[in-house]
Amino acid sequence: MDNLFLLILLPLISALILTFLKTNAAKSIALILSLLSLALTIPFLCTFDANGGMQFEQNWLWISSLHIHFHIGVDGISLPLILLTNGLMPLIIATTFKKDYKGNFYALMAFMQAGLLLVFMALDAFTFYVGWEIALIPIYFICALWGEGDRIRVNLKFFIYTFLGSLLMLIAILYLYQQVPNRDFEWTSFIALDLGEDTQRWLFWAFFIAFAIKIPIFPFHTWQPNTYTNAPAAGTMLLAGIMLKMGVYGLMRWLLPIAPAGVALYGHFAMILCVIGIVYASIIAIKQDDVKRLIAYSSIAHVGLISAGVFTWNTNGLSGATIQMLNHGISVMGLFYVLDIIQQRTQTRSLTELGGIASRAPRLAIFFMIICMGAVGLPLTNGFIGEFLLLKGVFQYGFWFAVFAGLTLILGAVYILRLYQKTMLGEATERTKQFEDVKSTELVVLTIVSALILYIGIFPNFLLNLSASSVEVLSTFLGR
Amino acid sequence: MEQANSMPIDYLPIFLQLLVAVGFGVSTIIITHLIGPKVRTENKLGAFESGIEVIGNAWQPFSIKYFLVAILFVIFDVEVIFMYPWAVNFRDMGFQGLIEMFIFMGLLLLGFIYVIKKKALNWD
Amino acid sequence: METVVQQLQGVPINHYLIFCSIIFAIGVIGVLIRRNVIIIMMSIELMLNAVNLLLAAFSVQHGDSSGQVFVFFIMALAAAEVAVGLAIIIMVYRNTKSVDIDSLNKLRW
Amino acid sequence: MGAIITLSILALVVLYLGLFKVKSMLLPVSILGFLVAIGFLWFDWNSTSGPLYSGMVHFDHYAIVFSILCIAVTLCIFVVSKGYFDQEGQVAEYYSLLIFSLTGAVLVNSYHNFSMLFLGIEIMSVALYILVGIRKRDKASNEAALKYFIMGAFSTGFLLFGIALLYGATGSFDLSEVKEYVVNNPQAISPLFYGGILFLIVGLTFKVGAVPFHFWTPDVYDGAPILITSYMSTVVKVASFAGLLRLFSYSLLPLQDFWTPVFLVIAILTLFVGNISALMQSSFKRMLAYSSVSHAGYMLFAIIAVGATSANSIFAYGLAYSLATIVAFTGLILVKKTTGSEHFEAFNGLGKRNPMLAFAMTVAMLSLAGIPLTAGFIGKFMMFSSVMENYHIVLLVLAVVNAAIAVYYYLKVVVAMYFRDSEESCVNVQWNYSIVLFLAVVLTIIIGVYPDYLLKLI
Amino acid sequence: MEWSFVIEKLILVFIIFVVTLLIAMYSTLAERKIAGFMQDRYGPDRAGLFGILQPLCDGGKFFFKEEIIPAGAHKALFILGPTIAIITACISSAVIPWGQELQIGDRTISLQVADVNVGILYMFGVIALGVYGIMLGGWASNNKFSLMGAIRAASQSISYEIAMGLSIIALLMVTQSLSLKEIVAQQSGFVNWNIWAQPLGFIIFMVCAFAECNRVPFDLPECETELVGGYHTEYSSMKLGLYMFSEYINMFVSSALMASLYFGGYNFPFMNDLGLSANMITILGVVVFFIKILLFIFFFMWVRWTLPRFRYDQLMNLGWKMLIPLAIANIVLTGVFTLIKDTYFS
Repeated sequence: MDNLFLLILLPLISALILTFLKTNAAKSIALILSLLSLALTIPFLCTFDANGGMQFEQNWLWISSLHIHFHIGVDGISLPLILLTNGLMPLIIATTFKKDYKGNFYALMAFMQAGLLLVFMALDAFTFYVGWEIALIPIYFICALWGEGDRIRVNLKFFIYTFLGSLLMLIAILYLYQQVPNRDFEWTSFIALDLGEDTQRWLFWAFFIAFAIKIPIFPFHTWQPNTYTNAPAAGTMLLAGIMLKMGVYGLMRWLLPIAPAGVALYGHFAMILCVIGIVYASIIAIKQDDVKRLIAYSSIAHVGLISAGVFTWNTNGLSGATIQMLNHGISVMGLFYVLDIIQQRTQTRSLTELGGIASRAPRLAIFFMIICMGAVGLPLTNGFIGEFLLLKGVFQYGFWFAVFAGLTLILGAVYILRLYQKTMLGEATERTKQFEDVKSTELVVLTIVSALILYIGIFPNFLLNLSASSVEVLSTFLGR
Repeated sequence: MEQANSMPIDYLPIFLQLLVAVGFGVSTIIITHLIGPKVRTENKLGAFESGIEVIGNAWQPFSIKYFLVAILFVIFDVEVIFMYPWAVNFRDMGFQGLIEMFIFMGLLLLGFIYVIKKKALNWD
Repeated sequence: METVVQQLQGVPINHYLIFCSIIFAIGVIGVLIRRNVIIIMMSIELMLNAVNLLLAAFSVQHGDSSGQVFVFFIMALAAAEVAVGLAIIIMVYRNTKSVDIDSLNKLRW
Repeated sequence: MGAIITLSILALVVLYLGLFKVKSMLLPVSILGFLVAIGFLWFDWNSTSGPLYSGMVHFDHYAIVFSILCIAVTLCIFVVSKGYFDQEGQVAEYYSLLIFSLTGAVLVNSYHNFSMLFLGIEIMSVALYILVGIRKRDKASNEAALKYFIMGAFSTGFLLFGIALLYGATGSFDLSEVKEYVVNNPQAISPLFYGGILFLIVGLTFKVGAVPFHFWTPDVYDGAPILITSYMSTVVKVASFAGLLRLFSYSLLPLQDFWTPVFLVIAILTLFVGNISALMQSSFKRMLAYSSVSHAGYMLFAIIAVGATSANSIFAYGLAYSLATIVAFTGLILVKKTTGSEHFEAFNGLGKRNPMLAFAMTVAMLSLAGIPLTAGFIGKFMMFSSVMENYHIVLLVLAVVNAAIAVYYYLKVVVAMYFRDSEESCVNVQWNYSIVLFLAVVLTIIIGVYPDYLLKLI
Repeated sequence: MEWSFVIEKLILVFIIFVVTLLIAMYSTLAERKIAGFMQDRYGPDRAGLFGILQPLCDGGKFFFKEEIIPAGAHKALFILGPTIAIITACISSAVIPWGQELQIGDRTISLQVADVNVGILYMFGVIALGVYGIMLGGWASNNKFSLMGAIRAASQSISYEIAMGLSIIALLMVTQSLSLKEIVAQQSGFVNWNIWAQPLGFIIFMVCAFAECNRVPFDLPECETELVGGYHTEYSSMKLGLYMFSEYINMFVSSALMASLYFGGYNFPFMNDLGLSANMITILGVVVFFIKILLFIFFFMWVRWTLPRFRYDQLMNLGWKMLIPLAIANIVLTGVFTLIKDTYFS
């Protein structure tokens, strides 16, 4: 069962099946299929040997005239993300049980899952690019078809933004392809290249912009708040929970090893952007009234920190980023889910119209509390270990960076607590009077999310071990 | 072919004849203009329509058939041009040349039959 | 007289070239600035004939008959083009009662 | 060569079938003829000895592949056209002219002598002048025909002047001899030759509809009947590019330094003008017209970066583009039948009115936009990679910006289909449309996923 | 090549020009005389003996009549029309070989104005230009009859030009030359006349020649009963005269052409067996040539007073549906026979 390709094939097959399902059974079938995916992931997790190298590699010649291979494999950096993808999928599907989505919705999700997995596994730049693009299409449709508000314009902007970025990346990939002596798109060939500093400069920008748009790093973030706000809840969870990790992963997998000199030159600048993003997004988040927007901006801030961790390029920063990607995925998914529950019951997202839910729905309040703690990064939650490592890394990089990046903790606490207080505590409003507590699937999902948050918070070593050696390997590329 | 190439000089006499012809044409017109009487009246200068009041202008569309003939002429005449060089040399080309030209003429004929069948040349 | 003849026979190729270019340019300018479709078509014919002349001149210069054969091709296709073109112009005229190119403005963005 | 003869005879046969009022036979006979022609080409594959007929045509792999593409695309258009022209009353003429035009296209693909290039282009276009104006009462169609005619004839003049100048410099119309001339006198190339190249470029870019000689394209594409437009934007465009590439990659290759900059400028202009104009259209048909201009820009990349792979890349691009365009136009025909409009709004709610058609259109649009797993991506990828080979990075960046712009207007269709509602009734799709749509979509995806065989063809 | 050559050619041109005009003038008289003869009456006989001065009187009248240019006409084209008609008529005879060479002193004088190797093409080119004269005149008049006549004339002449060209091609296949001098020289004696090789071609050619000259039975462009005066309805004075002149000149040139293409031109039977001097043969040849021409002119007139006029559709049908297929058949037959003869019987 160590066939990685199966992991990609399964979502594709489920997408095909789900497309033609018009009944309510689609939900359950989608859930079962996604659980199957998750189950298939477990063997890899068990047999994974954390030695820093690529494992379970599969390599087929795809387009022989261009020496393009279908080459996939995992290492300690990608495995957590695969775990995240396959793990969040069933949860996200479960969150939609109360909505009347048809099979096509889940087909798009499954299709996207395949794209995401391809991105996280690809060891051939062409394969990577293909995955990168095909993950984009379904989410575009999900957000634009089932979204609300000015969804068409907003999503078009999102699509074109990311598409433009990825095309820049394509240029860089093509350039690298021309540099490889025997002309292939292999990751190993790319990182083995000895590129001049001038080349690495523009290569850095080509890759960086592509990834920065996806992450999003300030100032490439403008598409993000609107898209998150207007997307359906599941779409937002996909976007924030999994998709933006594509960008961070891209930074680690492709940008750092290929253009180390570029990173050395401009990494500083990128760091500054990240930190600006953190502070800027946090401050805006504090001012938000719309809860979804609030979380959207918080996401920018958090991801800014993760990216900053990547650009520190030390073991702490990198392993922090690796683990925090997973954690952020879980927490933000949980946050959006809770907000979705609130929105469904109260028909509003405005903080001013909410309040006093805790008294009506104590279970929800508890779950929300746990998730919020995870998001803020309090000890014993998953966020803590990640943010601690990240800040440590940033501190190693530079004191003032750490000071500003550290603001994220404080500001984060401010807006998350404000969020919690405004929604759960205080007097109940018109809209929250009849608030029902969570039950059935909601309960299950929230329980799982909270459990994960706590479990990782308490036993982070499992994840850290998974990625440690790969991070070591990655950090050796510096200064090459 | 044994015949010599024509030199530009061979065309000089034609030019001379052209000069004479132009001279004749132009001079007669000028002379009549000078010696003829000139008594202009409105009726004399009007268009002749057998005494009936002239309606409108003669420069207006006429039957499409004439255009059709003109267009067909252009095509067929140009195809005929292709035959001149062949006709002069066809003995040297022998049967192969003959058959090739027959194919050409066959195509021409096919077009021709098409035109006739389409009743493009029917005047009614 | 002698000199005239010699000059006639010995016209350098450049003269043909310049002459044909001028005719061609007249044709091009005609197409670009005239508004009457018929005159535009005549200008196009002028362009083609400039090419014909040029080909014939080159053909003589190279002592190679293929240039003249090409002229035949051009003539034949020019005829076909004129035939089709005239048909189109008539068709347009019947619908719009005009052969002025400015009156054709249905398709504009 | 068998293909050209077959097609010529086929055109006549079809014409005469119409004359003798056996309309039901038109389509089967044409399709049979196409298959025979393709068969001839197929069997020529291994016997490509050299130029035939005293060097007039050369059916090398390049020519065969492009010819088959042209014929196959025309075949699709024929299948779709069943019933489309019935109200015109001159179906046979329509078919016959299309086949004649196709013959010209095949000639352009396979020429080895300038006279054949000229003849091919003319046969191709003269038949189209008529086809564009085949709706005699429709003013737009009339006007398009007139514009196409004038522009076509005008550009022919330039083409011919270029050919004449090349002839003046080299003394031959044969591609091989022109090449020999260039190779043998690298120092002493006559200025006539350079002038000739420039004129040729002008003439041919007119034909392919590249900026600044594109201004006829939108009007003509818009005014012509949809099927003719689809023919023009697929077969004619691909064949013209095949001809262009053949000339520049074979005969004029050594003078690359001279003409590359010219094409570079043309390509950049074409991309921007085509895309930005397409962006502003409200008519789907007109948008496709401008987008075809911009696609011409991408296809010019293969000529700018002429090399071993350019033939393959232009073929891949042409194929992908043709498939997508056929789907797009077929969709437009179907939609126009129910709504009577060619605007984007006509597609409103198509996702509900006919999901399969909407899916096909989506695939086509994504392919045109160059999204992975569609053929269009492979085409764009090949183009980009060939340009990258010569390190025209600036060009590539501009191209990328354009690709992003293009996404916007292609997605406009998708947006209309899925995200907007409409009260219009369902769209019925007859079997002939279904076949073509199905084939084109499946091929688009297959090529997008596994283009390996395709890219090794030439 | 000296000035004497130019002077010699000028003299020749002048002589031919005068002869042409004379023949044209007297054709008008002949026409009426023959009409008289056919209808059993006298024809004009007041001016001079047998009316021999009649053409001069007519000509004089033309000169002294008032010249009218209608108010609605296009002035420049109105004048250009007859001018072109007469010019093309006059220059078409330039390539016809009137006779062999004359030997005067040590000078050899060719009785052909210009010996160009594409003589036949020249003829056709010039004849085709003739239609411009009619078309311009008819159009410029701004008269519906004129326009109608002009269009008819144009349609008719271009229609018959195709058949004419095709019939000539068959002839060329026999002669293998485009030079009229060469063609005539080939027909020395009597049995070599092309009429024996190309009877069908000749008939087609002749019919077409009738049509090209707008002669009865093909005189639709100017049929009085339908179109008043046809394309020259609005013309008066010498401009009308020029049209008429050009018409008769055309007839003369057509006759000359037919005589040289099919009836041996200046050749006559036994011309080399009579033991005459070269100059004598030449002069006799010229005389014989003119006799042939005059016979053709007579034939033209004979037909005019014998046959009724065609209807327009009949005319077009004859041209397109009869003569063109016939001419093509003629080419095919000629080609096959010639090649069979060349391959198996030589």
